[in-house]
Amino acid sequence: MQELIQQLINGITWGSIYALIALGYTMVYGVLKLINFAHSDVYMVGAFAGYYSAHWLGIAENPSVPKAILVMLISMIVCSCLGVIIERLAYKPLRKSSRLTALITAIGVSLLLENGGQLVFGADPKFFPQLIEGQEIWSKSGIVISNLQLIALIASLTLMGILQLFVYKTRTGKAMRAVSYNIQVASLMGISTDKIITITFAIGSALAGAAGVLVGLNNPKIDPIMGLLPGLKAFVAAVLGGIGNIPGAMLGGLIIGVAEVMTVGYLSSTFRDAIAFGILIAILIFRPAGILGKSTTEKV
Amino acid sequence: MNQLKKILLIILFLGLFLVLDLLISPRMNPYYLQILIYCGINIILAVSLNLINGFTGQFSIGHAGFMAIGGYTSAAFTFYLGPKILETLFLPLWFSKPLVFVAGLLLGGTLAAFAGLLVGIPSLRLRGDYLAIVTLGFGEIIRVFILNIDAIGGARGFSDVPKYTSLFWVLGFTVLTIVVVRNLVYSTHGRAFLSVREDEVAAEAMGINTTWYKVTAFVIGAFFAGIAGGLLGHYLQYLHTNSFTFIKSFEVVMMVVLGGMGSITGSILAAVILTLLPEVLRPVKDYRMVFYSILLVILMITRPQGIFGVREFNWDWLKKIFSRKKAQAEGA
Amino acid sequence: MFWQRLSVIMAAIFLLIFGCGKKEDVIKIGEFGSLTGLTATFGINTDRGIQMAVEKINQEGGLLGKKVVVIVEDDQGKPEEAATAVKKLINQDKVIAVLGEVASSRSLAAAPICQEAKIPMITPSSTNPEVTRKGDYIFRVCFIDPFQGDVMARFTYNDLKIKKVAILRDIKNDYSVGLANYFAEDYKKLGGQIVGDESYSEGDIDFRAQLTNLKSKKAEAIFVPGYYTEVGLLVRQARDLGIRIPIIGGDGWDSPKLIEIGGKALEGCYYSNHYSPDDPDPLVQSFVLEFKAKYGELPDAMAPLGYDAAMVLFEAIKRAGSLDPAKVRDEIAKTKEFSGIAGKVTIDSLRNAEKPAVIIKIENQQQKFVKWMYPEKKS
Amino acid sequence: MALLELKNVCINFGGLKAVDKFNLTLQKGELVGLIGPNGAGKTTVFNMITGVYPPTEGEIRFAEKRTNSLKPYKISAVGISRTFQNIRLFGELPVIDNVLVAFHQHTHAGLLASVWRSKKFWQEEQSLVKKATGLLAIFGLDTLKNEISKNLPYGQQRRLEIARALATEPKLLLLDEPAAGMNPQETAKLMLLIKDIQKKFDLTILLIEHDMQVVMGICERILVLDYGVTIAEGPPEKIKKDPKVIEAYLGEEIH
Amino acid sequence: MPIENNVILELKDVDVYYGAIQALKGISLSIKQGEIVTMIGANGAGKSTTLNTISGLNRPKKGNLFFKGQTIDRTPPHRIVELGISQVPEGRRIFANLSVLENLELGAYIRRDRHKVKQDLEKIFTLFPRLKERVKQNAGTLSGGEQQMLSIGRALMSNPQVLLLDEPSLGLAPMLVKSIFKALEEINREGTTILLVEQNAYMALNLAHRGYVMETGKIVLEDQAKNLLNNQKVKEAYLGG
Repeated sequence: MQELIQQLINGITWGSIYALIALGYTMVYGVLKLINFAHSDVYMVGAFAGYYSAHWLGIAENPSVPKAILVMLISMIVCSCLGVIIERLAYKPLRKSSRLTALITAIGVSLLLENGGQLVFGADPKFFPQLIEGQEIWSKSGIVISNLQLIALIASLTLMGILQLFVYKTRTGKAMRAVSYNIQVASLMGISTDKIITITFAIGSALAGAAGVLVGLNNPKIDPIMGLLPGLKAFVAAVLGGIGNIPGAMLGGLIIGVAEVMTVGYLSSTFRDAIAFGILIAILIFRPAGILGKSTTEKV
Repeated sequence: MNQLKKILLIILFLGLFLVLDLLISPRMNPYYLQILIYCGINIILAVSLNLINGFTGQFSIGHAGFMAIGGYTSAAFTFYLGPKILETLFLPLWFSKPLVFVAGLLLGGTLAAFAGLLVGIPSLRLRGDYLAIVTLGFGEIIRVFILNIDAIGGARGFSDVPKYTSLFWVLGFTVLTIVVVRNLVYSTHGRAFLSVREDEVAAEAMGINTTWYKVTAFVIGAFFAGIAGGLLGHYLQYLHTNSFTFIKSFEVVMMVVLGGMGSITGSILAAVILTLLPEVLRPVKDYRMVFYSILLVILMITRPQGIFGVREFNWDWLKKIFSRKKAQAEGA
Repeated sequence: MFWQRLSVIMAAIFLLIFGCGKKEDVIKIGEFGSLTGLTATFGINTDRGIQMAVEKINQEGGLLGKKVVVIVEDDQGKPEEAATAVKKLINQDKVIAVLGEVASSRSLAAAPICQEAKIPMITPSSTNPEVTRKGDYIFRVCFIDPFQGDVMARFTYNDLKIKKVAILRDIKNDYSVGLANYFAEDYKKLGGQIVGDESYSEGDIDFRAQLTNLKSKKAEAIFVPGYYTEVGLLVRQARDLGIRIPIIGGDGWDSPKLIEIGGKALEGCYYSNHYSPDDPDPLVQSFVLEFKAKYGELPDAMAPLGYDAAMVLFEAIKRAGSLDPAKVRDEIAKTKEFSGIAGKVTIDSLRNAEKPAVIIKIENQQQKFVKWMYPEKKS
Repeated sequence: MALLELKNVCINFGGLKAVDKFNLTLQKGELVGLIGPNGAGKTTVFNMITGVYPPTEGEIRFAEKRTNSLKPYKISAVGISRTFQNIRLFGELPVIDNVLVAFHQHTHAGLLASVWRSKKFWQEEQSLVKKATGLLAIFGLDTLKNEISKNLPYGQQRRLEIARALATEPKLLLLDEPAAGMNPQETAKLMLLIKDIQKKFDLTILLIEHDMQVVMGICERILVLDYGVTIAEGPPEKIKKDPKVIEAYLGEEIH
Repeated sequence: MPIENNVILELKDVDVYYGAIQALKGISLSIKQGEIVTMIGANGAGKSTTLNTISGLNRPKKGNLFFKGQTIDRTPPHRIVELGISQVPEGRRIFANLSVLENLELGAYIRRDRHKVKQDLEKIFTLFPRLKERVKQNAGTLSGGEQQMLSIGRALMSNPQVLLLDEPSLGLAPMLVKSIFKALEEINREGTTILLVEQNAYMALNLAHRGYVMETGKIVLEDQAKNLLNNQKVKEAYLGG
């Protein structure tokens, strides 16, 4: 029993990271209908931004919580700049092209970031500085929860909450929803759609940056291709929850995280990478719009 | 053209390939030969994927999975059953070995086609990106399963696969793939594939069983991907799941998109370009893959419809371009 | 417009290729490795070792009066790319010998090509026994999985007196799977008990699920035959979950990164290795110092093995007094008691390196030499 | 004998009743108009007849056979063909291929025969092209047969859609706003054409149209639909005067 | 361009293409301040294309557009709204996943004068009282007529000088159409210029001051609305003979 609870805790921690990355996917997809494959590499850059900023600022040597937050903010800023640059240089020229073209371009950008990352950061894994000392905050009858796990969950829930508020309460958020509903009609409201798309990329990428730092805190090994598989699974999580849906992405991420951990725990780790896709296929066949997504029928 | 002439033509071509093989293979720099063979394999992959993505308008990024199934199945056949068959068949080896090889390839292709059927079924309900992600997932699941089968090497990889692939076979199957896909596309069935791409609802209303055609596209595409896998395995004499990651699938999709969705000649050209590009870029060393990805992005931005768009390369077209240039030159 | 631009790029690339092809009287050695891709770190570190060997030999005046040039090709960690790289090295660059790869999967794709071309190939660190079975031109300078598995089994059972071990292997890695199998086999033969067998995949960063499972198995130690890229993190997470038993592993652990990532969590862990960086042997010490001066960090296991592979080849060329691949091959096969950085290398009849393993314990975040283990003649 | 019969057909979209208890009987050889304001459910009726949306309730019979749950391509096979309100041609394909696609139900070449390009295949292919060209000629499109269909002007696209629908060799043809986007001259020509093909191909036609000139001019009988409910039915003369129709659709008064 | 007799919006010889298809062939029209102008014509005649070109969604290949004498042929859609042209798109196109209030707020996206926005909101609620009752409701759950009201209200929230309407009667019961047209009349009375695209030619011409008749991308007739109502050709083609 305690094993099950422990696995559940492990899964939720892991899933909250997926959820954060999934949020970025879901936002960009919601607005542009583009699977931004480069998003997973933005997450990688986020981890490295955290790594370097922590070292430059000397935070790595004497950590504290406010400093950790500072590092996270820096990483989020770096990532949003990167996201905006990617959008401007690679995706904007393709706004009117087919979605497949945009997708291939996204893959190209992703490859570029991965290979460029190997050149710039080096191919070997780096140790992410422990900005917050890891501690057990709960240890009873074999169940252990560390403060870092809790931080990952709280941070991602908080960021999701802020995002939800932003999207539902602010003027820009409303504009964002309008653009995602119909880009043309949104422009008829006087919304500068290009600006909104830029903001979307900035926010989505910032969340990926936060995810990068959170991963670094929990699993302090970072390398230039760390984004590859988590990125893919995060997209799966976004689809699972219902793409374009913020709580959906969160839910999808948590489900994938828990499912993976349970698969490893009770089945076999070899199926870890298969389970996410397995769930996805099952969900899409029975509920193509995802768990929280609304299905739409095509008009004939 | 009557049947006899057609058969003669085929024999003629096979003879030509054989002569080419015997003539070229021993003389050619083996490095170039290998690139040539990779080009052939990639052409098979790109053209067969084009049937799914370009002509039928489905969106698959799981081609590497089909390739893996074909590669592993045919290798398992020639490795485990091959020797036994060779023993029991009282035929000269020069005859029975190719027989075993072709049997293996066809078996691999068939199993891949069966996987294609399985993957094709979700395509009935899913469209676009969703389908893409599902095919990608299928590809990864296939890889994970192969990793768990010890008899075909699992994580160690499948070594000691007999070396059957030669230029002859690669040429033969490349041409076969091109001919089959081309002939299919320019037939009543091809128009059905295209109509599914253009407008599913209208196609269905015009009496096209879109379901059947979508699944068929997957099955045929997967079959040839399986053959390509078999050719690769019997060339390298070694198979490892690392050769069949989703990155390989991406590469094939890139070939199709770069060449132009729905252009066979485009796919062929793009397959050759994308096979050569990393080789050409070898001198830049560490920057190789960086250049490769930058070039890819630039290509997509400057020519989003692919090199050929939906058109096929043909001489009239070339003539037109040249005459236009000439006219321009004369005008200037 | 587009085609013009493309042709300019193509022309530039062509110039690059042919412009560099100046003829010089040098000895060309080929190297292929994963300089990019998932396992780039291994390829890069091997390359560093090889480059140091080449530098050293050229400082000493080269071989047979000629300078040695090593041509490096990247295989992106893909078997089929490895095959292309080796084909190119042999046929395009006309190298007389090939060094590489770390991963057995790539070595296995390349070995038949070298064998067919009759060009000697030395793999620095492919431990799968299958590799050298590909033919008489294929060698290795590391020990093979069965030996290392046997060493760790014996050490765990006899020296640590541990009778119950759980295994956690990297399922996507042939090295790890092989080593785990050989370890389990020998350990059971000795009388030990394998109480759990879990796995992870190369590139994973979360191992809590497997560890949570193993925790309940009442093992006295966990055998993790993986690479340091995962092990450091894995051990850390084990400690987070309250697993305090020793964790043991193989040569894949060897890297300064291991301790950087694993930190205090690694206290009391053991692994087998080819050498120990704090081996007082001046050869080792000068290598470590030189490496650090050149690359700014301590070498991992890949670097010394790359260095050794190159050195074994150079020695063989020296002895052969010729660049004829066949003669070089014969001399490589005759290598005896070659003092490498990673232990004394003797090439046996199966073209594998016979060499002892060293057991290292991690104490106060330092690697500490424990003992040498020698091959045991098996019946 | 009734060719097509719809009995109390209903369909719901997310709780909204788009068509409610719709009844329709078409005799063989009739030309019937279906009119009503936009959004009244006319196209939905077409979609139910052609199997795009199966009705939630009620029954559809074609030539005495129940077709409720048949897939669209099967319905096409039993002899119902249609055009679309917002033109759904195979835009990237040449004009002639659009027609050739629609012959599909009547082709016999298997996959293998197509690949092998047997003699039979070529013969069939040639006869299909001939047939298609002939069909296009009726619509004055034969000279444009190699044009990419999306590049045709609106009016020609509409006509091509009808030609394509005819290629399936239907007994019943459903035309969804065939005159939309045409100028009055074109519309007049189209009316003649519709009459013409009805005779030539022995068709029964059900027609949705906004252009009253067309509807009143060629339809023998008219059904008026509003909010998914039939509000009037009868010959054009009667419909023109029906107060309910005037209120719902034609405008308060007719000058 | 000088502003001649208070022309607020002018199109001169505008050509628009969709790919290879020419949708507009030399369209010229002008609308004076305070007018209600209607464009009638069959589906596909180019009426919506004309509106979308004015709104900046389509770029003319040839010709010019002027708003208060200023060229706007290269102005992006959101700038056009800021200039004071607002469109009620065909098929209502309300943001179905947003609430009624949010839809209206988005209409006022460009405005910073919060106080005035609030007043305008109240104005719209007096114009369409039905909307006030459903202010918190998801716009997707509204009936067709309510959605149309919302769509018009949303466009008015940007406080436009010119209001473009694309088939506001589409799919609406006659009663509702009547009340919407009444609202349009009122909107116009308060000073907003209206360009109305309609299929319900009878109602449109009754409301408008002037009208244009479009056929296959061209303007074939232009006259006072009353004259058009009595024009025999128009009667035959669009008024049900």
